[in-house]
Parts: sequence; C-alpha cells; structure tokens
Amino acid sequence: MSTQSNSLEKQVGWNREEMAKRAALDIHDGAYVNLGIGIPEKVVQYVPEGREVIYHTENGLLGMGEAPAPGEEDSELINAGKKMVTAIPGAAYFHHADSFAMIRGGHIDICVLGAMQVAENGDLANWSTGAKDAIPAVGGAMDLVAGVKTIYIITQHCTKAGEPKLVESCSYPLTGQKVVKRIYTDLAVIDISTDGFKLIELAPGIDFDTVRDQTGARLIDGRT
Amino acid sequence: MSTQSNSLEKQVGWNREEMAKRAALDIHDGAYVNLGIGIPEKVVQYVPEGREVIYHTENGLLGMGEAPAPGEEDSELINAGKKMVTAIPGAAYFHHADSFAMIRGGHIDICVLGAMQVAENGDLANWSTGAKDAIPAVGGAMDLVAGVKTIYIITQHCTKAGEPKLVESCSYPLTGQKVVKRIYTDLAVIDISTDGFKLIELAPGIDFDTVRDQTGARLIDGRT
Amino acid sequence: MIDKRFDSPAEVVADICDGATIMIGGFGEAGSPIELIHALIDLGAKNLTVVNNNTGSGHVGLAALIENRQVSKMICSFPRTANSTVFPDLYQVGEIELELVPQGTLAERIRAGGAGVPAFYTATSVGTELAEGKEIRNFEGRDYVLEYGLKSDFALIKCEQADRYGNLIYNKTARNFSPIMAMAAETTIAQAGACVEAGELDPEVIITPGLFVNRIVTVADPARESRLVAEGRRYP
Amino acid sequence: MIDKRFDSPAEVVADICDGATIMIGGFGEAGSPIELIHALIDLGAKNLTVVNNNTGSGHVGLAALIENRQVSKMICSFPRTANSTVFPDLYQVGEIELELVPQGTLAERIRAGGAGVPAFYTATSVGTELAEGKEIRNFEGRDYVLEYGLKSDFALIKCEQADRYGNLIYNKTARNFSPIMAMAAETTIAQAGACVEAGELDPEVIITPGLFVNRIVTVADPARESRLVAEGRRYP
Repeated sequence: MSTQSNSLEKQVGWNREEMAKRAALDIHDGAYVNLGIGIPEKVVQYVPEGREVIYHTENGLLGMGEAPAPGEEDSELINAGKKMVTAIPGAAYFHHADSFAMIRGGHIDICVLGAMQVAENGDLANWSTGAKDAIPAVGGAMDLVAGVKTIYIITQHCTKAGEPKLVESCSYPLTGQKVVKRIYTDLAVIDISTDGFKLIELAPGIDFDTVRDQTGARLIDGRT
Repeated sequence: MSTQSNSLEKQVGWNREEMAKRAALDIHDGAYVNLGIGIPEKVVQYVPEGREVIYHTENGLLGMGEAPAPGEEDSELINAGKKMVTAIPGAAYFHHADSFAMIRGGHIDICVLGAMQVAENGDLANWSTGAKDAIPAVGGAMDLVAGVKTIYIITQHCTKAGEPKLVESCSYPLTGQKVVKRIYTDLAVIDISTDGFKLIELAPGIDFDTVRDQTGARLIDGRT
Repeated sequence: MIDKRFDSPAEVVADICDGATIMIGGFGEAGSPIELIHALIDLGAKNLTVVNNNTGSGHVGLAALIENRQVSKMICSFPRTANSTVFPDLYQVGEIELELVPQGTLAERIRAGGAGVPAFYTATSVGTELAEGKEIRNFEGRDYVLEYGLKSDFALIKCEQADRYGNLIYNKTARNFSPIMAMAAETTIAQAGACVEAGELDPEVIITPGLFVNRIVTVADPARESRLVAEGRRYP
Repeated sequence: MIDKRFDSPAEVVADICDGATIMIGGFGEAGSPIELIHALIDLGAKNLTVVNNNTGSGHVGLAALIENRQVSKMICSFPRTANSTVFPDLYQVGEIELELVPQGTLAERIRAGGAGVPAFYTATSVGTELAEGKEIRNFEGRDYVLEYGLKSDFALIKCEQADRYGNLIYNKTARNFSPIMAMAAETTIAQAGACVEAGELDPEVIITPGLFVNRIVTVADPARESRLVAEGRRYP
C-alpha cells in the first residue's frame, strides 16, 4: 500500500511531512519542546502561525533557531544531532547537568521522538534492536522519556517488512515504561489510553479496519 | 590568668589577634579558604606577604575582598555573616548549590572556624549548646566540616568559666565527627593526631604543664 | 507570543492558596523579594510552609509574613539572625514549626527537587543530631546520610533583569538560592529590577533560563529591608 | 601569586599516568580539547578510562587516542556517530570495554562526583536493561534507580577564555560537559582560546570558577575536528 500522496490519485495516508504537520497541531502556544532526530525535527516547520514555541536541545541550548544561513555556520553552535543551528533572541546556553535537569526535572512540556515499537501500555523501544553485534548507543532518549511531561511519537505504522510497530508488548529493549501519550503514524493518530491503543483520527483514505489490521494489539475506536 | 599581652609585663599567651596571626601562618600560597565568623575572620589580615589566598564565602562568591570603603557599600555584596564586602578582580559569583558543591565536593582547601568543644578524636561541637529553650541554627557549619579538606579551629583554650574546651568527648551536640586537624588557642597550637591532642607549639610565657592542666584530655608533647 | 510579564505584585501572587509550600529567595536581605512577600501578606494566604535560609529580620518582609501568622512551618538553616525576634518568639511558645537543615544540604535538596532527583546521599550532618532517624549508608568506607529532594508550589525570587521569556540575571551575592528555587517550584514568580527586550540578555550570561520562570513583575526600586528595619518600620 | 598558565599542551598533560581516569569535554567536536588529546597521544599513557559523551570521529582527537590503543574503557552515552569507526571496530572484536550510560545520568553522575554526592536516585532507565542489576527504590509511588557519582583523575576541557586564576568562560554549545567535568576531576586542565588578565572576565558571567581548574594552556587557533576528518587526516 502506498502511503504517499499523489496528485493523480486519491490521497491514502500521510507522508513524513504530513505526519510532522499533524503532530505540530498538538504543540501548544508557549510550549517548551525537545524534538528527536529524524521526522520529529520536521515538526518545527509546521507549528501553526501565532504559536510561539521554544525549542530545547539537550546539548545546552534553550531557544534553538533554524539552520544557519550559508556562511553563518558555527561549529560550536549545534543541536543534539550535531547539526549546526542558530539561537533565537532570548536564547540561553547552559551546561549538560543543567540541561538534563530541565529534562529530568519535568520542565520540558513536550518531546517528539521516533520509535521502533510502542506497546499498548505506553512502553517505548527506540534505542536498540538488541542485536548481539550492535554497538549500543542510548544518548538522551531514556532521560527524555523519563522526564519530559508529554511524549509524542512519530513513526510509520509498520516496519518496512510490514510488521506492526504498535504491539502488545515490546520485543526490543525498552527506552522507558509507560511513557508514550500519543502516536502519529502514516495511517492514524492513536492515543495510549488506560484501555490500550485508542484511535483518535484517521489519515485521508484510511479506514478503521485498515489501521486495526496493521496494529499488533487491540485498537479501540476513540473517534467522537 | 590573663592571656592578654601587656607592654608592662612579660607576655603570657596569645590574644585574639595573635591567635589569628598564628593560624594565618598555616595558610599556604594559592589556598582556597573559607573563614568562619568571629576570630577566624581576622586571619585574612595576617596571611604573610607574598602568599596569594582566595577567599570563598558560601553565599556565592569566590574572591571575596576587604570591607568596602565608605560610600562603596553594596547591600547585595555580602559575606556569610551578612556583612558587606567587596570582590577582588578575578572574583566569580555563583548560586548556593554551586557554592556548596565547592564545599561539599572537597574543593576548598582550608576552613577556619570557632569552637565550643573539640574532642581528642577531632570531633567538633560549634553550633548548639543543646539547651532546650535555644533556637537551633546550624547554617553552613556541618557542610564546611564535612567537605573542606582541612579544618582549623581558633578558640580560647577554656570557657569563660574556666572549663576546658579540648575534651575527651564533646558534651555539646556535634557539628561533625573526626573533622578537626589543628587548634589554635590562646595557649598553644595543638594537632589532632591518631594518639589524640598533640602539642605543636606553645604561646609565649606558657609551659607544657599549664596547657596540659587546662586540657580536658590527654595531651602529648609533639614539639620536635 | 510568550509574555510572562505582569503589572503588579498583587496579580502574580493572587493564586497562592492556604497550605502552599513557598520557597523564598534571598540570604538575609540580599535577594529577598520584599515586594512579593508584602503582596503575599496583603493576600493573606495562611498555613504556609516557607523555605528560606533565614526567618527575616525586624517586622518587614519574611519576618512580617511570619508575624502575620501566615506561616505554620519554616524550613531553613539559620532561623536567628541580627534583628530577628519574630520567629524566635513564636518558636519558643510552640506556635511555629521548624525543620532545621544544614545550609548546603538545603541548597542541594532544592536543586535535587528541581532536577528530578528524589533523594541523594551526603556526608553533611553524619554523626550529628540532624542525622538522627535518617538512613545512613556507607560508600567506599565513608558514611553518608540520605536526604530528599525538595519541591514547592511556588517560588518568590528577586532578580536584576528579566525578559518576557523569563530569562533572568542576578546581582552579585543576591543570586544565592534564587536560581535553584526557580528550578524546584511548580510556579516561579520573579520580581525584576528591570524588564528588557528578548535578546538583550546575552545568552551566555543568563543564569536562570526562562523555562524555570512563570511570572515576572517589575519592581524598579525595591525597598531595602535593612533600611526599613533601621527605621523601625512594620508591614502592613 | 596564583598563576595556572602553562606554555604548552605537552607540559600540562605530562603527569597523566597509565591507568588514569580522564574526563574529556565536548559533545562531538563542539568543546573537544583536540590539542590536549593530541598531547596525550604524544605522551602515550595507556590503559586509560575515558569519560566522554561520544567516542570521537575519523582518525584524530579522541578517535585517534582510542586507535592508538591508549584507552581500555569508554564511559559514554553514544559511542557511534557519523564518521566514527575506530571505537565500533575495536568494540566488536572485544578490545575495548564500554560502560553505556544515559546522557543525562552521565551528566548528573559527573556533577554528583564534583559536588560530594556519592550516589543519587533517578527515574531514567528504570525498567530498561541499563538498570539491570542496579538498586531500584520507590519514592512516592514511582520507581528510581540508584546511580553513583563519577570522579576522575584528570579532566581535559576546552574553553573560550581563561584568566590566571583558572576562571573560565565557554562558547555557545561548546560548553556542554566541561563545567561539570572541571568539578569532578582531581586535576582539571583547560585549553583556552585566549588568556586574559584577572578581572577582565565579569564575575557575573564566569561559568567555571577558578578553584575547579588547575592548569591552563592557550591554544589560540584550535584545530577543527570536522575539517581534519573531512581532509582524511590522522594523528599522529
């Protein structure tokens, strides 16, 4: 099934940009936000006009701005993905312990991350495949999910091999337990509820049964 | 017995200034030093020429300078005793957790404090008489004795009532256990050794027996 | 647009309820947010637990808040200072509770509260009566006592300058507890000597980044506690 | 007179012995003290335990130190990054040890080491394999894991400016781990873009007060790791 929109066909599902755009709708005015590497980084482009959002990067900057203009790059002004960025007027620099005090102390409102698997109880696996020969690398993922008030996930609904990423329980090593609040996939927006996965919204051209069939655990229809 | 020097009599013992002066001889060049309220504050006046010493005050200043000139006072530049002070060129301000990280993390070389009692094992009592009706107040004393590398005490050898302040074990509530290294009294300089109180130096006009008689525990003669 | 600036001390403290825990910045008068404290006296919230290094002096500021019988418990390291009679008098007749905490432990507990650390071990107070009843644990041959992170509903602090995001800078030793209290409070309220435009504060020198601060009110010419005390003033 | 300035990177690292634990500042190349690392390669001390967020890239700086077989163990949060092959290759053949620590736990452990805190509790990693074998404790209904303070024999860091007392300021996100590593090391060695006279740095903006710093060497025009990597350079 193609999830790419195509001007010649009826749109089916959301592409990466649209997933980021949908997630951006849930970033409230005045939010302090940390965005993971990959699709989550795109969220910044789609926050609705009129909302002022402050971006935190765990390597010591609150008030991260856009990518620098050519010629304005500074190799000592980077984000957690080690890309060069800028600082907005009103930004602040701080050291790593202070930066993670923001995260671990519950001072960041929203973190948007990618996922390998999300379990119906909100468990998240996004740092390791657990493969014996892999080089383990965790970065700040476990700190973010343990400390940030609200964790949003943007992910394809299934792996490239077609396996569900929304599962009863994660088979990959966990990043955190019961941490995810909402998931934005190419097919739908799904909340973690006390009853498990709860569908909130369908992507264009997608019906409930399609999402249910591609979800590895019970899916409740929460559309009102 | 008078411990005041007097130009008409032969000097007997050290006065407050002389105790501070003797302690100052043991402040090494380049030392980071925290001085308690009272006689310890006087040490700063007597550090030998040619030694550069940096003074820390636990309310957030490294590089404390002298009292301000009249008209230069700033009520937001004070020391731990809440007296107005100055900052030397090369000073730094920081918040309370960072300031006590310096103390508790073992980064201050020397702290000079007063005492109610010192026990022969180095226990110190200097914050409370334990009286039922007293308002307890500890300030930073317990942090200083637990964290600073070397604790020096300046104190009268006996109380005004003539009771020894150097004792077998403290009857007053402890500030810290086994923390004192050296004591400067009006009569002598005494180290805490593995064998207990060890006399290092006598004040002018004082003999060993006099010190021993006024000490509430065994006194070893450690003069070489 | 994010704009944390308010017009008056009365507005920024208006939702402080009876029973709240409030951290108040300052070491003696340096850094004491006296106009915010006076607004809290005007408000009248009662049964407060207050965290401050001291208990105020004279009959203004924190001492006046205590004298007005709004504080049921103080958490502090040094409750008696020069010109401090209000707290001692109430304490001796058993009308106010005291949790005495070594100053460094107090600072570290506040920072821990702000940094998501529920508890930590420290050597301070081991073997003293302030460690009685607390868990002692040995690490590498030395004993340490378990202390708990401290959080609060509100922090009232004073700073030198602020911008609309809540970024703060302080003045000299008036900084003291304020940056860590701003971290540990659910709602942090700052009185600022001046408010400047976003971007005017150098991002390298901001001491309290704005995400720790919720409300700012400009008090351009704050009262000086020691002067009020010397003049024998009382609040209200 | 206190003067912590030295003339060359070789001098300031000369007493680093085999088996030392060394914290190295930097997040990727930002803040990496590349000239000090290269001096350590010239020195040749072996069997080192190195604390850094990453493991270097290309064949210069930290990667070169590892490639030169001077490091027996890395303590870090993210040992593989773009252009990072040296550590992964040695790790996969079992020739270097790895202690993987979540980035925030790493930062907090370093700060704790510097602040006299032997151990603390954190929610990070609870329920994951990185908490396996560690003490779990419940505070107010939530589980936390016990983590230990981390100290080192040396810290090698990079800063923007220093004075003779060792007061330091940093540049933007090159600050990262350096201020806390300066606290946690027995001997802290800083390479500074410039040395200024005592008093030239505003006491309000000093990030690392001098008592945390032991030695300073000016490296006015430090190499940029990413450029060296792009050029395919190797050290030595």
